[in-house]
Amino acid sequence: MEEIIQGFIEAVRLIASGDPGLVAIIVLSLRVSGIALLFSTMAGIPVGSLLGLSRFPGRKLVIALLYTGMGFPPVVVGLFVYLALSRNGPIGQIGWDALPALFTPGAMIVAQTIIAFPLVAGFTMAAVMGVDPNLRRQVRALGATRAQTVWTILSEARLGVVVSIIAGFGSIISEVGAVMLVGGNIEHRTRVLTTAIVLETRKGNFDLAMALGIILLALSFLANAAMLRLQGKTFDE
Amino acid sequence: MEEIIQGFIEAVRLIASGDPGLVAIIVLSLRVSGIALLFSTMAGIPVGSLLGLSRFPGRKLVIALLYTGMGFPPVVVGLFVYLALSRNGPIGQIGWDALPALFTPGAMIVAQTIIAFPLVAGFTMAAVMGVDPNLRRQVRALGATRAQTVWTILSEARLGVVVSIIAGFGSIISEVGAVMLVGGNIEHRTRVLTTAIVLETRKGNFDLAMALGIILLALSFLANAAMLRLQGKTFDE
Amino acid sequence: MSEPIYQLDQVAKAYEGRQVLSIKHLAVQQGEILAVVGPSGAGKSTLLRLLNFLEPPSSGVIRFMGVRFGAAGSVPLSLRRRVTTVFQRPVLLNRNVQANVAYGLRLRRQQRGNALVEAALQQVGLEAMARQHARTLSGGEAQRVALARAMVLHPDVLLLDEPTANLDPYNVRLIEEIVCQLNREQSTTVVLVTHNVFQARRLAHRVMLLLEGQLIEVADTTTFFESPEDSRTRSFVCGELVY
Amino acid sequence: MSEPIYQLDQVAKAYEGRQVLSIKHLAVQQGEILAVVGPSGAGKSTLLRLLNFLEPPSSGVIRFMGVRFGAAGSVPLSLRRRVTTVFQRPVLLNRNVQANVAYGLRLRRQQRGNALVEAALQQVGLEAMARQHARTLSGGEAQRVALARAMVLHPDVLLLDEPTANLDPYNVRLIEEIVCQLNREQSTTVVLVTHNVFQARRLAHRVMLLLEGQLIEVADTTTFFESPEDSRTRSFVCGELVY
Amino acid sequence: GDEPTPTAEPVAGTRLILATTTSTQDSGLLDYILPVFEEAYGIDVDVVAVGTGQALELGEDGNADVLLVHARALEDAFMAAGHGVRREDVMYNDFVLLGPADDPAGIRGMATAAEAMRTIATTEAPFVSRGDDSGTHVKELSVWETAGIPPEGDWYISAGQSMGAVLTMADEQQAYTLSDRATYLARTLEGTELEILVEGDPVLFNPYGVMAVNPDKGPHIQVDLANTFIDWLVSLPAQQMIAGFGVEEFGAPLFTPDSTAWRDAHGGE
Ligand SMILES: Nc1ncnc2c1ncn2[C@@H]1O[C@H](COP(=O)(O)OP(=O)(O)OP(=O)(O)O)[C@@H](O)[C@H]1O
Ligand SMILES: Nc1ncnc2c1ncn2[C@@H]1O[C@H](COP(=O)(O)OP(=O)(O)OP(=O)(O)O)[C@@H](O)[C@H]1O
Ligand SMILES: [Mg+2]
Ligand SMILES: [Mg+2]
Repeated sequence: MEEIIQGFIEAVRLIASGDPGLVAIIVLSLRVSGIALLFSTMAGIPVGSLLGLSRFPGRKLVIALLYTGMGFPPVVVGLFVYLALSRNGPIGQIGWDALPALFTPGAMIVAQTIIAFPLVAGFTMAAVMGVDPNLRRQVRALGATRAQTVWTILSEARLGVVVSIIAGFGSIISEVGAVMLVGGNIEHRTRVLTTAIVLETRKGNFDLAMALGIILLALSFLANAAMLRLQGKTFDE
Repeated sequence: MEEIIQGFIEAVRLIASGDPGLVAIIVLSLRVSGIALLFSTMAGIPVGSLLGLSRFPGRKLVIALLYTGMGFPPVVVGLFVYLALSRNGPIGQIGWDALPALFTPGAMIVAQTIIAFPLVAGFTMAAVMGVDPNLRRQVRALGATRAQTVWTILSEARLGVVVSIIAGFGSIISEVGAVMLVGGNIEHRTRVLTTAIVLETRKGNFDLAMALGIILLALSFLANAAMLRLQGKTFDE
Repeated sequence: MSEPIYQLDQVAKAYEGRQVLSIKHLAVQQGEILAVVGPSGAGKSTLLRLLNFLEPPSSGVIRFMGVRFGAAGSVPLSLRRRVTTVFQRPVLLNRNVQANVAYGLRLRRQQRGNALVEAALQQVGLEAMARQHARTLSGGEAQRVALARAMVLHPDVLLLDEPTANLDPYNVRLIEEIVCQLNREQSTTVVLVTHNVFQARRLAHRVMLLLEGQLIEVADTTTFFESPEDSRTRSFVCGELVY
Repeated sequence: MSEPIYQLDQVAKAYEGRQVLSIKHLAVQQGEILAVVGPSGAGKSTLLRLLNFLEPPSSGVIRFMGVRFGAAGSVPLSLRRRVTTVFQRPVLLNRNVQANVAYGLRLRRQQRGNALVEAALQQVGLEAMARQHARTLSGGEAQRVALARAMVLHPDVLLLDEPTANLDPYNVRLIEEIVCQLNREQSTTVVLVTHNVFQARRLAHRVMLLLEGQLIEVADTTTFFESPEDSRTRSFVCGELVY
Repeated sequence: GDEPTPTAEPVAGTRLILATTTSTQDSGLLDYILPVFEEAYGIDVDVVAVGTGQALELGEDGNADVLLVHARALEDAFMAAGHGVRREDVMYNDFVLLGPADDPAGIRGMATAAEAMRTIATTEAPFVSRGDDSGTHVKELSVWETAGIPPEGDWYISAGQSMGAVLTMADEQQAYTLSDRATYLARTLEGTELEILVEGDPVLFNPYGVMAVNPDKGPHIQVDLANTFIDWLVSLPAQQMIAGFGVEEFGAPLFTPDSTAWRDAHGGE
């Protein structure tokens, strides 16, 4: 326990010091995971809604794949992205400038987007399927377009949808295997909280690692509290 | 892409070879994650139901903590478990034999249980909250005990509950940071698929790593398909 | 007459500060059919929720078979299981019809449930639909399944919240006959909420009027309809003329 | 008489192989009130779902204002928005009353929605409940909110599925007056499903009888009740006597 | 001696990707010397610290410009395959055989690593191996071979992890292990209970080399910067810094400079 307490003290000290290196790491963590979350939400919510609300051949297979995607090891995602973006890989060879290069935040965003997507889509699907099917009918009868219907159903299922986003965020802000591989944990450039934790653990600096872990948890607690606040009254129902 | 294709070929070759080392790794992966999932389901479903169905002071805080737990970096969980079970740690010092030692599958199960728990509990909560509150009333009016009421609501929310278990499974079968730390990736003893993947990646054997990743995905696809089959008709509704 | 099965004293229920029910005194007799009438929002469904112990009263005491149920109270399971409700809006489980009707029996781990279920479905005219999924039923079918599900439990007290609201004349008559028969043969106590004053007149031994949560008058059926004491009862009874 | 607003030809609907509706021919006239009666499970609600384009018929064609709606078809939004339904079982959004009533207007991005919503709530007697959460409404209150939500859209066709099933005599009269007024002043076409033959008689210009999905008879109200052609109509009308 | 003056012009704001083994980063060496280079040349060095095999793979894939590793045989193979255009010796440190203070196998002070490891094997005292094909692992295997013992059995723990993790494990398990001195010394600051039991055997020599990746791999390869970096790294001032690194903290240097220039300058010693 001593080391955990030590970690707490260290965490407070670190934050109080306002060390610019630490601030940069925090900002990068939030930026990378925030953007990745945005992308995977933008893709995952429509896909989840589609799977939840439509019936088409092959749907079950897609669902099973999505569920499997929830267990996609981040390292393997990282490896895929690495091989794809690698300079002698298929995309890297095109040399197209708009594409993210390895060892840049862009590559990390790509990997994290892929990791968060199945969680967001899968849970959105489950949430949407939990909405009374009669509601859909009623909403259409009131003149909703297809898009408006989906929007209303999502808003009825907002608790589940918000949880899906929270889970997606949780899965990437805490992820290390993929960002380590495609980001490279380069100081001042691609070092995020989790890779910093791994580095410090490797160095045997357990209290510093613990301190960074505590900071990470505090950040995600704040992010979740903010989301709960946005989600509003849903919790009192 | 070449390496990805190479990975596929390698994966097929590996499986066909029936290499006993590989089989042992697969069996251990499934055993550790299976047991951890069992524990976290046994804890997570009751906790999720309680949070979804009862109102008590501090509930919102518990929910926010649970959500934060979804973003608990596995490495940090690993670190906690490591420090707790360490020779010099509070539990390690007791030297109680029933407790799992570091670098054993037992320690890995402890870490994975902690990792999967918030996902299972959080999604169960969301699923249960999505059930029509009038149903609860109706079920009680038909003479259900407290436990029977909860059971019925869980069975109405079974889609969401199954997804919560699938997500829990996905989060731990693919997890690497914590099992690496507390398990030690010891050959023949605590090496599981994910740690083997990391090892091969570090060695630069990207195609072998990819092959192991593909095997891992295939396994979790099969596990999910089995769960979907158990869950039965829910998908056609 | 024997002890009343329910005895309510100074019972009030408020939601978010708004008092929606307030009954100074009411006794429900063992074996009677008591009809509850009153306009929309009068508190009728709320009263049934209290009588089925689903919510505690905000204040006051309900005595059921001598056992108190107050603001902080709860009622033992064995007693609770003597009462059941068919809600205004049928809530069916996401299973087929047979499983819905068997549900209460399964909760009580009763043997020979299947025969009972089949008989109940036959009574409400739905034996052919046993395997249909509950979600696909028509409004009236759902209402009859909910009734069968309650009946099959042979409760001492049956609380019915507008059980024929969604039914056609033929089925209304069917249900009414079932209720009368239960009351007659098994001396089931019935509290029947209905907006249909004809139905109250046909079935009830006594009728009570709720207005904005207040018990205005409770009297035996003939008195209630023909020589009510309260002028508001008289005008409510006249409202029936729209039928 | 002008073109009929709806024209149904050889329309059938089957679920899982069971045919629940089968109508050879039916025309609904612009501006009329057509009552649909029939026993539970006859297919009345199914008919309304087809008329609101919520499900396509399994076979046959529905023509609405001249536009075809067949097994594979869909109807343009602008046309679809001329029709709305108040379902048998009111489905309210998980919001407050005001937001529920405003919902359809918001879909259409209509200005001055608030005034319309307030007026509609006043008409159904719920102006005091605008801020209450829809989930906590009583059965009759929910039904009136659902009606207000439809009314406020001023549809050309209003499909009502037992809109007064959960209401007391006073409110029944209120709703019936609103329906008549809409029909009279805005010449709204109304298709009214009701199990209450008195109500059909009071409101409808024409009445039709469905039995097991078959259209047995459709005739103007007096003929239907006093000199029906089909013997089954006669016996159904006699069934009314239970009221 | 005459110090070679670096000639390449500083290229402002340019990235040089250095793939290296974790030991150089984890020991703190790079944090110590790189800022000086970056300051002097205006070049940003991005350090990607990974396993030896992965570092070489990064070079082979053209995802790094310069490599700093310790695995002589693999380095030679890398050059022979044409993946690199230049290789220079940089420095060396040495491996040490570590174990718990009470030394259950009784190897303390043995003269050769092979003898000590044979003793460990015969007493079946736990031994933690890197097991990851790293330079350290390769060295360990060669010692086993010299000792004539195949490392197998319950006592032999193949961890497949980085040096830091292996040290943590050995400490926790009261086991023996082979480590590079730099990582071990850095770890003593964190209170490891492992002690050096055998050192100084010439077979435990651990040379580091630097290689520039072949610019054929693509126009993005910063071969000029890589050469600038290599020139600097083997130059006397840089070598001097390497010699000084760790003296303050541990009382002895962690790495011994060993570039050609350094050897020339200190040839007699
Ligand atoms: N949970 C709640 N929160 C706030 N108000 C409530 C709640 N439940 C019921 N009410 C209000 O209490 C009043 C009585 O409701 P109740 O359901 O008992 O009426 P009712 O007599 O059954 O009416 P109806 O005939 O329309 O079903 C209504 O005005 C309703 O809006
Ligand atoms: N999705 C469905 N799958 C299978 N059967 C269905 C489905 N929907 C409706 N039915 C059946 O079709 C028949 C007609 O249903 P409908 O809801 O139209 O009846 P209704 O005339 O409105 O009856 P009620 O007066 O009881 O509401 C019913 O027997 C019902 O069980
Ligand atoms: Mg009610
Ligand atoms: Mg119907």
